Amino acid sequence: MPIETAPGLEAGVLLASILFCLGLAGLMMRRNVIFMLMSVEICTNAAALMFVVAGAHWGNADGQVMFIFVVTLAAAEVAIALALVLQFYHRKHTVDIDQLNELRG
Amino acid sequence: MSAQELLAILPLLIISAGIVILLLQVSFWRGHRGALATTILTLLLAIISCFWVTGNLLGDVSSIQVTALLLVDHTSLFFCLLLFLTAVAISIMGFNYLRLRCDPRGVSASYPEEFYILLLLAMLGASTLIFANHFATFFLGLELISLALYPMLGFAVTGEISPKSEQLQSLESAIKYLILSALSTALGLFGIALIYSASGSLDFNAIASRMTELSQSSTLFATGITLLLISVAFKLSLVPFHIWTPDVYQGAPTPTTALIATVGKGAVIGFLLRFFNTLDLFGSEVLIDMLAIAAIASMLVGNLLALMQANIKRLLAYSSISHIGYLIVAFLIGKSTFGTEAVIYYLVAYIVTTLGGFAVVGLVADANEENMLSGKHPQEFLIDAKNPYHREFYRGLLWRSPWLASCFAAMLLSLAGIPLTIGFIGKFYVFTAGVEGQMWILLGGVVVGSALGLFYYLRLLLIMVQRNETAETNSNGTLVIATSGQFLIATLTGALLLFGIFPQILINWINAL
Amino acid sequence: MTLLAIIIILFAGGLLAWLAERYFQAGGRWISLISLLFTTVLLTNYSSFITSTEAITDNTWWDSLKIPWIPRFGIDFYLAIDGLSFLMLSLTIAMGIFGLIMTWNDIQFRRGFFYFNYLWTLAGVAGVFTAIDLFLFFFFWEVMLIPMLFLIAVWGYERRIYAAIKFFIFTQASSLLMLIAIVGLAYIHYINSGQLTFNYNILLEAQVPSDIAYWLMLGFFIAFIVKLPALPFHTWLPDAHTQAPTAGSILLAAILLKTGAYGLLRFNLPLFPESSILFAPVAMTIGALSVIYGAMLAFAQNDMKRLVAYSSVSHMGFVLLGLYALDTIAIQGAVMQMIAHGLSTAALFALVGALQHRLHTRDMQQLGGVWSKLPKLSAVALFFAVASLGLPGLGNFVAEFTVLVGSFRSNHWLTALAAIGLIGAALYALIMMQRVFFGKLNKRLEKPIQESNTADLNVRETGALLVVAALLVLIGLHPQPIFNISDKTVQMSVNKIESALSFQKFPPKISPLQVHSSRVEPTSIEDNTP
Amino acid sequence: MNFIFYITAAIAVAATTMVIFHRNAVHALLYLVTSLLAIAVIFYQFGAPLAAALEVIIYAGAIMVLIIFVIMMLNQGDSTVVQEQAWLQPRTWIGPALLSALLLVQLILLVSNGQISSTQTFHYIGPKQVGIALFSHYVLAVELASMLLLAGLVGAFHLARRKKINPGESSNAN
Amino acid sequence: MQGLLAWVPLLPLIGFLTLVAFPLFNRHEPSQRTVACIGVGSIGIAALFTAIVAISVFWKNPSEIVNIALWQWMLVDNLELGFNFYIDWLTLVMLMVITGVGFLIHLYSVGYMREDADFRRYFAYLNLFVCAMLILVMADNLVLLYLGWEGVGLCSYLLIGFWYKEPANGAAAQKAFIVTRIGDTAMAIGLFLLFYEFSTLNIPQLTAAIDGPDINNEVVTVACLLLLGGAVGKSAQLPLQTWLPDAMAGPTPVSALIHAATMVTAGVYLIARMHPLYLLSETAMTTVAFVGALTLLLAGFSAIAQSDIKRVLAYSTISQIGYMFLALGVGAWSGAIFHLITHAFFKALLFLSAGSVILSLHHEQNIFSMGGLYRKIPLTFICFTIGCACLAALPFTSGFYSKDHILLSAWEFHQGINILWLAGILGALVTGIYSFRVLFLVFLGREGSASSHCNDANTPVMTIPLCILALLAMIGGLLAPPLQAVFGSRPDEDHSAWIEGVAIAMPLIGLAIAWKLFIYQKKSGEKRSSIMQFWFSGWGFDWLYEHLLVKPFKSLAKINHNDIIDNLYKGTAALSRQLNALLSSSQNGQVRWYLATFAVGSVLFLALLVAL
Repeated sequence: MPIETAPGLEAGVLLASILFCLGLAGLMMRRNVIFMLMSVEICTNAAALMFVVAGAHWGNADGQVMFIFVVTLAAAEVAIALALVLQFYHRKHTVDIDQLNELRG
Repeated sequence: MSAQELLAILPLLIISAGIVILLLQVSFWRGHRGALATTILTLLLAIISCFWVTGNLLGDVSSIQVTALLLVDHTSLFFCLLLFLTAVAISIMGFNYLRLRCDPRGVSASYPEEFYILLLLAMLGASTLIFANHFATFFLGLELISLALYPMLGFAVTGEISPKSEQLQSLESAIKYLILSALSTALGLFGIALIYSASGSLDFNAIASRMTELSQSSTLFATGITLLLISVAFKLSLVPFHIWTPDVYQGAPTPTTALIATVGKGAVIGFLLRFFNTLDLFGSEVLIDMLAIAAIASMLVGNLLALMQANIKRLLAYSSISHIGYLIVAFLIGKSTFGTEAVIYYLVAYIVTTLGGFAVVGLVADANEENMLSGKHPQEFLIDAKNPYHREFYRGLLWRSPWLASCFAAMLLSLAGIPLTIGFIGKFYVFTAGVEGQMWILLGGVVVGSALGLFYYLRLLLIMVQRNETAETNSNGTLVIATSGQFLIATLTGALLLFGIFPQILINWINAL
Repeated sequence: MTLLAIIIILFAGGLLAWLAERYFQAGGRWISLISLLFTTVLLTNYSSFITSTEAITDNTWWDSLKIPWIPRFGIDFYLAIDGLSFLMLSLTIAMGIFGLIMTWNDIQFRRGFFYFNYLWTLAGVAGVFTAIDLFLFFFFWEVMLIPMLFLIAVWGYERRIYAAIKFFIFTQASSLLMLIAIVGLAYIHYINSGQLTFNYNILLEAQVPSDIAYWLMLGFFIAFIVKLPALPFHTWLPDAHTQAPTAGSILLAAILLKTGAYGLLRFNLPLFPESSILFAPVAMTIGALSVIYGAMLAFAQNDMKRLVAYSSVSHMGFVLLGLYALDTIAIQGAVMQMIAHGLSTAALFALVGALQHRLHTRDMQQLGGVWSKLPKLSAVALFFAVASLGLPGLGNFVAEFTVLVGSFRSNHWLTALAAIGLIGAALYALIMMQRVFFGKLNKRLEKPIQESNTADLNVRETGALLVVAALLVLIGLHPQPIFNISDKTVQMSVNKIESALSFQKFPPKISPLQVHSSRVEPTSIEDNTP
Repeated sequence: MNFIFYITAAIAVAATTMVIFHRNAVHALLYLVTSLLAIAVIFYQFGAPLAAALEVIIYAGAIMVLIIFVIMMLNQGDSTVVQEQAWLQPRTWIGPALLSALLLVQLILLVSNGQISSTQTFHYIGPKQVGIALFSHYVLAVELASMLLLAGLVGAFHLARRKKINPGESSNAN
Repeated sequence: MQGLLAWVPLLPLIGFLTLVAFPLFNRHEPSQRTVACIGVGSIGIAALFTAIVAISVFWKNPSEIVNIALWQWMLVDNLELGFNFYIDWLTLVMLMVITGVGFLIHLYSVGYMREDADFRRYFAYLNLFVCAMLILVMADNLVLLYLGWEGVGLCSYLLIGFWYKEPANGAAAQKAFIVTRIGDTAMAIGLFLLFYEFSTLNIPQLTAAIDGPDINNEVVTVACLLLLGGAVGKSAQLPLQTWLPDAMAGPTPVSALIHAATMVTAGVYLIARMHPLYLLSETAMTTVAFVGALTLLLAGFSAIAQSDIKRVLAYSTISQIGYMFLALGVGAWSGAIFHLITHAFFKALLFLSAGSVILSLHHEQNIFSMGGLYRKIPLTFICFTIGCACLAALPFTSGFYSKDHILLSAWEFHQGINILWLAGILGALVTGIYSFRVLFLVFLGREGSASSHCNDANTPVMTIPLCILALLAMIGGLLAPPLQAVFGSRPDEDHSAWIEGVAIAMPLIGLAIAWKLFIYQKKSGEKRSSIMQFWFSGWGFDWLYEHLLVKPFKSLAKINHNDIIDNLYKGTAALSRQLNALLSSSQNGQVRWYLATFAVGSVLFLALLVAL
């Protein structure tokens, strides 16, 4: 069932790109690990958005299926990430990612 | 999905079943040895099933398509076999590592058994990735490896038995890898989405059928491929996406390091071979140029970084960067069977050697740890010579533990590509491939890189044969390595020498499978 | 089979020596000596070829052994021996025995491992001199380096690690270029003929487009002149020589350097005659400059071993000059120089080693007036110093003279330049004699001499040195047998070059298209093995 | 319809910008939820109601809540805002922002070069179609996704665990 | 009978080997008597053999040529060299001089060296020298000649530096070897050129080859000049003469044998041997003549200024060899050889006498410390006087005949007064001055500081050779060898009497001047006028070479002591280390930086895509 007058694929791609880049920017500029995780989610979400838009464009379900997988991944990843963040906070009593620089050189 | 299709993915099924069984086993009866046994059994069964599936691939049936998602063929089965064998080795390394650091009774809340579950999960991901013929399975396989790796990298965090510094480093490596890998995944996903936008399909075959149209019509597709390539390059730690490698390798428990360095890369290479072959991307000059630049940069930067490195795990990490660079040279000649053969041979060489290297490093550290736990030596990490991951710890090792040191020397020589070792034959393949492709600049890069590489391999090698100048350093004493570890190292060294001196055996296998 | 047996005995002897250390300390050197003597006995199998060089059939090789090794690449384990190989092999074993005897008591630390490395170096070199499959050649080329590396790095002097790594990186990096060239040659032959092989005999006939051949030739050339060593790749040599233990220096100088020269003669000239002709002026210039430069630097040194090392650079420059004169006499001279230099320099290193063993220094500023205390050693040193400066009647003279006579026919000025090196040789040899052996006894030496009750050369050392001296005299006065033995190999190279020259003069008509089709069409190396 | 798309897109971008620049974690998270809701609306517009629903339920619902949970567990107090202020100086964010902008420009350049016209029609793909695809075509992938979740579970289980008897350390961990 | 000739060089060699190998079989040093027997005996027998052959074979037939082929030395391509001997009258003359004079000097050495601990080493070297010298003169090809040529150079080096504990001796020895080596190298290049041109280095073949029709004269000239380079080096002629005065650091019998009688005349022999070649090139001949003329004058003047008795003799040797070169240059081949022989006699006599003086004065060599010694060592005085007379070519001495021959040839060469002849005449005057100067200063006049403790150190083994040599020096003029077969005979011409007169008068004038100037000279000698100082330093050649060649070379060597080329590699290594440091600093452990590099990498890859 085609939907009329929907915004173009290009618009979707643009939006996803903008969101992705915002996520990337957030990832690079925030020192708080929680914020970084949020930024990662923004990036992942941007990719997910692309899938759905492209799926709609081509009219097949693959896009949404991939969306579901991406969401699954995001959930599992966040679970592990948060567990690590907790351990990090317990040991270092900070959420500053810059404190995590013992390994270098 | 027919029975034939199901049987074709028997290795996957066996691994999955193994995971479930192990999960149940652990929930009812925790036991380190038991978990190890189940793991190894699962892996062995999977290996046997690989052979069995190969046996089915006779005559005109050279590959079996399992739904649209997976494709089983000779090359991928060989990769599977290789990685499963690697997993067996890693589980042995893991056993020795966990034996000392996890409390079997769980008093300090560190159970070793999860390691094996995660290992099998990673193997499932790896084999999925290898069989992948569809972006969904590619993505799931890749992420399965990553998700299993995060906790494995941070495995030492829980429990208080492992040394404090190890715990923190493990945590750090896990967080670093997680954040960077998540970004790379997102980028890769974005790339896949772009490819999907351009082609309307996630199936490699379907995309391949539209290739000519796609590559001419839009840059959307090319952008997607590039982003995907970046993501893959990250996993392969090609320069400039290599930067996580040393930190993660250093901080992680050594078996995990071995896993990430071998399985993590081997599976991706396997995927890349299939992906490039199916989509016939070797014709795309831009991609080839990108890979070539990344390869040269990897060889040079990897070796330059390793030059003055004193921490052996970091050193191996840097060297693995450069080795993947060499491998890409063989990869670039692409389509021909020779290219594939060269890539596989080099990969085998790389895996055997890297595994051996990390096995020695890990087992030496374990032996040292055991000495410390039994109170033979006080815990002093401040002195380099007391840090089991530091170069100085290996000073005069040949005189203290001749066999161990000889094996390690063989590994180092193999890494440096010296004859009598498998690394030499691998390098020979790279050179032959480079000559065949007439990629002189890349070959120049290989030569320069190898020359740089010699410096640090040799320095480590020569430190092992140095006489002890002072009695102080002598106190490290003899290192006694667990029997399973000895067996592992001996096997790897044996393979390294066997395939180095009689490469035809391995070549026959590669071509037969 | 004899060839294989020689190599296997050396490898096995090395392993045995290592293992024997556990049971009895002195086992290693006896096992080494026995293995070496055994190989000597095996070598006498070929005596019939020496005496009747003319009578053999047109088969170039005296003996060969071919076992398939890696059929995938058409690589065989293919050993063969001809006159040149025989000479080099004899030199290898002779100098192996010499080094062993001269340093009989020198090694205290981990003797077994030392002799393991010692024999493995020799085995590798023996392989290099007999391998006829290019891949196998490269294989041995590398194999000989590792034990040498250990010899330097474990038993060397102060800066051993630095020297060992430098030595290894130089030779290894350059040999990778050779590997590329070898593969390139085999690949081009494969494209042309569809047969993938690394067999030297077959590759001799390979048709290589001339500009590609030039690059391939350069690949070989660089690998070989690094080993030789010639300007500007010589700088590893002084360090390696200086830091190596005496036995290591002997092996390095007497044998390992020769592999480079051997490679040039065996591979570079016959495989790429046209390119060699084109390249000859450059190579000769390098050779002549090496002669002069090496001599000058030898003169400037304070370290005795460094002096001898730089003299090697100078001497090997003659080899390069002679080989690339592309003239029978000059090439024969180069072969002779390989042998003569092997003998004289090995003895000099042995003497420096003996001196250092007794006086604990090899710095010439700390030495002086040794003659009065160690007259025998000094007299022998005088002999070899004089040999090294090319005194007629000794082997080096015959070699240098024939090289120069021959090269003069191809290039007057470069030869004249190289001849100036003869003055340089006199300078450094005499300055060494003057600073070390003549003059008043250095005050710094009085203490060590009194303390250690320093003895002059003992019977073992004297015997070994005198045998080498006698050999040098023999070569100097009656070099003809050696010329005869190597004649066939040299003729083969020269014939190749001459036919290439005549080809250049009267080129067959080739359409311009063919001439420029130097970029070969890529073809994949398919697996043809069953 | 396009109008609504642009509005929601603008909201999503604005909310996301707020996320990355906001100093209070909880506020930022709320902005993120806003952004996700806006994207859900876009999904709906593109004829993907299932995706829209999942976006709201799983992303905005489950994942964000998980993060809020952790923020609360860490319970760093008001000092965090000040700290974030100190961490987020223009000096630190200008570089990453420029870099991201550069990437964006490149992406736009490459993507808008494409030949895909903006007037193309879109198709409605309902939950049914997705469900059929999931359990026919993608059944193996679904199984693998379950393994993915298992990995997440095992990993989180292992990593989050702490010493049982731990009198010295903070008790708010569990 | 001819086979005996092969033993002639072999005997000294055996002597040498026996002496050298002695400690191998015997723990103790051999007694002096044994050593002397071996050392002197071997030469003695060689001399005997030479005499036998000379009388039995050559006496009867002056154009006799003996070829002795020992073994094939080298046969490569067309380079064919045998270890063969070629003996004609020229060789025979040399053989007799070498073995004869050599034997006498060996004998003398037994006495002279009797107190030296290194007796055995001395005789070993000396025997080796004789062997090499014999090979030099007997060689039938130029390479074998070169063998002997270098061999004598080596022995000269060893014997000059015989007393090695004195660093100055070593330096002198080194100088001698290296300076001659420069000449030798020129000669070697000459050999290469000859081989290149004629495809043979065999002397008879070579002389046969140059009879051919199309001979490239330029090549011959260059080859001759290169050979001359060798001759000049070995015979201490300009410009390579500087080593000989310093070579006097060796024991005096050595100076007599090597640096007066035999080795230094090898250059003369070489040119005489190669005379067919030189005849083809006028340039070469002229060069030889002028080198000789110039050298004889320069060295003669230098001799006047010397204060060391041996240095005087050394300069006189240079000067006399200059005469021989002059003779060669004007084509008076037999004249040159004749002078060579007589010079060998009288110069050996002079040196041995000087040696006896030195020994008697306990190694005092400064002539200003001597004086009035004729009473204390009369025999030596007589011998020395005879020697000086010969040297100055007083009439009826052997030197007179030979020198006269040379002067006449020089006169003939250009048919009249010419520079060469004038130089010879002036040289004769100078010779007279310096030879009598040293005679007067040493033996006559007031006693010097060292004269007081003079003991006659002569033993019979020393006096016998002295006497024989004195006799030979007196009658040597009658022994003109029949060399026509070798050089071809030239018609004798009548000369105006005044030429002879001038030749006779010059030494006498010299004698008078010497008497006038030196007989009552104060025994200081330390203060010299600037011209004397200049002469004393040998016309500043040493200074010139020191600053022109030695110092630049040394400083160059010193600058490049650490091998500049190595810096290339050191630089590469340093660069690698720098890059390593740079790259390592990129691995700073900061996650946000890592993310940034990731972004940069992505940007770069995409940029590649955009660009392509």
